Amino acid sequence: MNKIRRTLLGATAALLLFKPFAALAAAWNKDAFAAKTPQDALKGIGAGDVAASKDLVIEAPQIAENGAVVPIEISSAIPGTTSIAVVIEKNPFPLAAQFDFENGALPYVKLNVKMNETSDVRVVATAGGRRYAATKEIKVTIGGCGG
Amino acid sequence: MKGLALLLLAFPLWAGAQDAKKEIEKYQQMLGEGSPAELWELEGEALWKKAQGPKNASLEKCDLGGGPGKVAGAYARLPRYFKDTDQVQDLESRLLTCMTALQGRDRAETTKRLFGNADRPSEMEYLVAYVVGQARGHKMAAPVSHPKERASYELGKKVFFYRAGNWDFSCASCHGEQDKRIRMQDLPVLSEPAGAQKAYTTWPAYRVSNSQLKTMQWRINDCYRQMRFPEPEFASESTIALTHYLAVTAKGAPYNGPGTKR
Amino acid sequence: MAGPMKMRATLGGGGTAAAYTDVRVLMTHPMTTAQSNQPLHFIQNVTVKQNGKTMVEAQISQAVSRNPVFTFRLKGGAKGDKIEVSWLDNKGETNSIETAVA
Amino acid sequence: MRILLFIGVLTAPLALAEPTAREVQDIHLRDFHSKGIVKKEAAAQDAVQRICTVTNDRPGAEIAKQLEADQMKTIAFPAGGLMGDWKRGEDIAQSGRGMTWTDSATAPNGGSCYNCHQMAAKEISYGTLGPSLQGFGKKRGGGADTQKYVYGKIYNAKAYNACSQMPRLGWSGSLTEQQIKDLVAYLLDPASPVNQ
Repeated sequence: MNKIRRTLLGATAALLLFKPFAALAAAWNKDAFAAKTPQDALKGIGAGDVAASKDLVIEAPQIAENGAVVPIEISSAIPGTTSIAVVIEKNPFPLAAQFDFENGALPYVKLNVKMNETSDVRVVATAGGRRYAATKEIKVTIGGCGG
Repeated sequence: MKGLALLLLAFPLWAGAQDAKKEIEKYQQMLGEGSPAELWELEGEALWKKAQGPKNASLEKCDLGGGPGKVAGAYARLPRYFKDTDQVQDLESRLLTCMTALQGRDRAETTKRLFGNADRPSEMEYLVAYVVGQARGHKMAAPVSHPKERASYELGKKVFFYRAGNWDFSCASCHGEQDKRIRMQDLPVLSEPAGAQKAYTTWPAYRVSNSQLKTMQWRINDCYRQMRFPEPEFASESTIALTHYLAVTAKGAPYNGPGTKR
Repeated sequence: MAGPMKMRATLGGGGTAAAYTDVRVLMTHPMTTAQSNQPLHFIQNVTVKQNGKTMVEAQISQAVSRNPVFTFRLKGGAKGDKIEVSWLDNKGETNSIETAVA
Repeated sequence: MRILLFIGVLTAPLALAEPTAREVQDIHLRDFHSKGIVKKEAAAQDAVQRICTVTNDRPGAEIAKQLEADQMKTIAFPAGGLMGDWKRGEDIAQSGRGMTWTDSATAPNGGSCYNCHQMAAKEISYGTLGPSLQGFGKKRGGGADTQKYVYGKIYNAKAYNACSQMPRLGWSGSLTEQQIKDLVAYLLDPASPVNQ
C-alpha cells in the first residue's frame, strides 16, 4: 500500500508544490477509519488474519480515571516491524491510529487516546507482510468521546 | 457532572481496591509524562512578552517579588508581601496589578474573563502557566516574615478550618485526615507538610477532564463550589490567605508544575 | 487557526553512542469527535522527518485526545540532527515544527 | 445564650496575630458572593458551625449534648413507616448532584453517599471519609428504632454527633422526606445490595 501511495505522490508532486500536505491527505485510510466494528476496521487496514504475539507490548494503566485521555505506550520487538495500528474495540469508530515506520524509526509510539467506555484495546503490528496482535483491557470510569 | 461525585459510573468488581489504587496511580503517572501543559507555557510566554493595553507595554518588567522582570523561581516565593500595593498577593493577584500598572489596563477589563475554557483559555491561564513553569525545580519558600505575611498566614489557616455553607464543610472536612478519599480520589492532608507539598507543587495543572490549564484560584473556587459555599471573589483576601497558608505549609519541596490531573 | 506546537528531541539509551533519539511532540488541536456537538475537526496525518528523511507516517482519527502528545523513537541519531514534525487536519489546516537534537 | 457566652470565653485568649472567629466570618461575608442557587449568607456560621470550628470539632461533652439536643428539635419525623424504596435509594446514594452554585433548584438532588461511604459490595468506587455501611441492615436489623435512627441521622447528623462531618441533608433542604425514606430502605432492606 505504501508503494502505491508513494507512486501516486510522485506523480502528483509537481502539481502540489505549494500544498505539500494535500498529497498526504490522500494517505488517510477513510474506509478503515469510518468502520464501525473492530472487524471492519481490521479488514480496512488489511489485517483480517492476525496471530497473537508476546513481542508486541502495550503499556497502559488498567484503569483510566478519564476516558478523554488514556495514555498508551506501544512497542514491538517483532523483527522487521513496519507498522502499528491501534484499535479501540468499543469506540464508535474503533480504528484510532496507524503508524508506519521507515528508514530506521523504531516500532514504538506513545500517545493519548479517547475511550468511550471500558474496552479491549487491540494493537496490530505488521512485520514481513504478516500481522501480529496484542490486546489489553482498559477500564474507564468516565467516558471520553463527548468532547 | 463535575461535582463531588467524580466517579459516578460504577465499574464492576474486578480486582481489590489496592490494585485499583495502583492502576490509578499508574494512570496519573503516564498522564504526567504526556502533558499538553507545556503548550500553555509557550502561549503564556508569548503573551508575557506582548505589548498591549493603553501603555502598549509587555509584562516583562512585572515585579513578581524578585524585582522587575525576574520570573525564574518567582512562583516558589509567592504569595508574599508587596510594598507598592501594601498587601500580600498571590500570582494571579500580582499579575492583575502588573496589567494595570505596566499596561495601563483597567481592572474591569483584566478581570472580565479569568476562567477560560478548552476552546478559549483565558489570558490569566496562559500567563500563570508560563510563570509557574519558570519555577520548576525551585524549592517552595513562601515568606512569613513581614507582619502582613504573618497575618495572611494566620488568616489562611482560619479560612482552611472555617466550617460553613449548606453542608457545614471546611477545607479540613476532606483534607484533614490521613488516607481518606472521595470515591476513588485520594485526598491529601493539606494542613501537613507532606500533603501540602504533594498538592501545591503540582498545581496549577492541566486537567484532562477540561482539556484546559487550571489556576490555583480556580482550584480554590471549584473546591468551594463543591463544598456548597457561595462563590469566593477572585484574588480576594480570603483566597490569597488560603493559598499563602498552603504554600507556606508546602515549603521546602521542589515545585514541579504545572501538573497534569485527571 | 493552528495553535502552537512544541517538540523535544533527545538522545537516549545510555552509553557513548545513542541507542535512539526520543522525539516528544505536543500539538494544539481541538480534536473534536462526531459525538461532540461541534463540527468534526481533527488531525489526520502526522509526519516525522529526520534530516529531511521521512521516518514515521501516522494516520490518526478523532479518537486521539485533544491537544495531542506523541513520543516517537528513531534508531541512533546524533546531536544536531534536524527533526521535523508536521500535521494536516481534515479541514486542510497544517502546522509544523523543527528542532535540533539536544 | 450559654453557647454565645462560651464562644466569647473560648476566643479571648488567642494570640493577637490570629483573627477572631467573628472577624473571620466578616471576611468571608465580604469576600464571598451569591451565585446560582447559593446565597452569600451561607458563608456565615450558625451555632454548630461556629462552635465546631473554634473547638477543632471537640466542643466537650456538655456543649455537645446541648447542641445535639437543639439539632434534634429540627428533625421532623414523618408519621407512619420510614422504609421507602431501596432501588430509588440506590440512585440517590450514587448521585452527587445538588446544592452547588452550578446546580438547578428544580432538578432532584443526590445524597452524595458514595462519596464518603462504602455501601453495596459491588460498588468499588466509594469514599472513605465516613464509616463503611456495607451490611448495615444485616448488622443492625430493620426495626422501628433503627429506622428512626437512620432517618434522623440522614436528616440531621448533628443531632447525634454535634461536630460530625456529615451534612444535615434533610435540614439543609438537600433531600426530601421521600428521598430520605428511600435511603433508609437502601441501608436497611434485606433485599438491598447493601445487605447482600
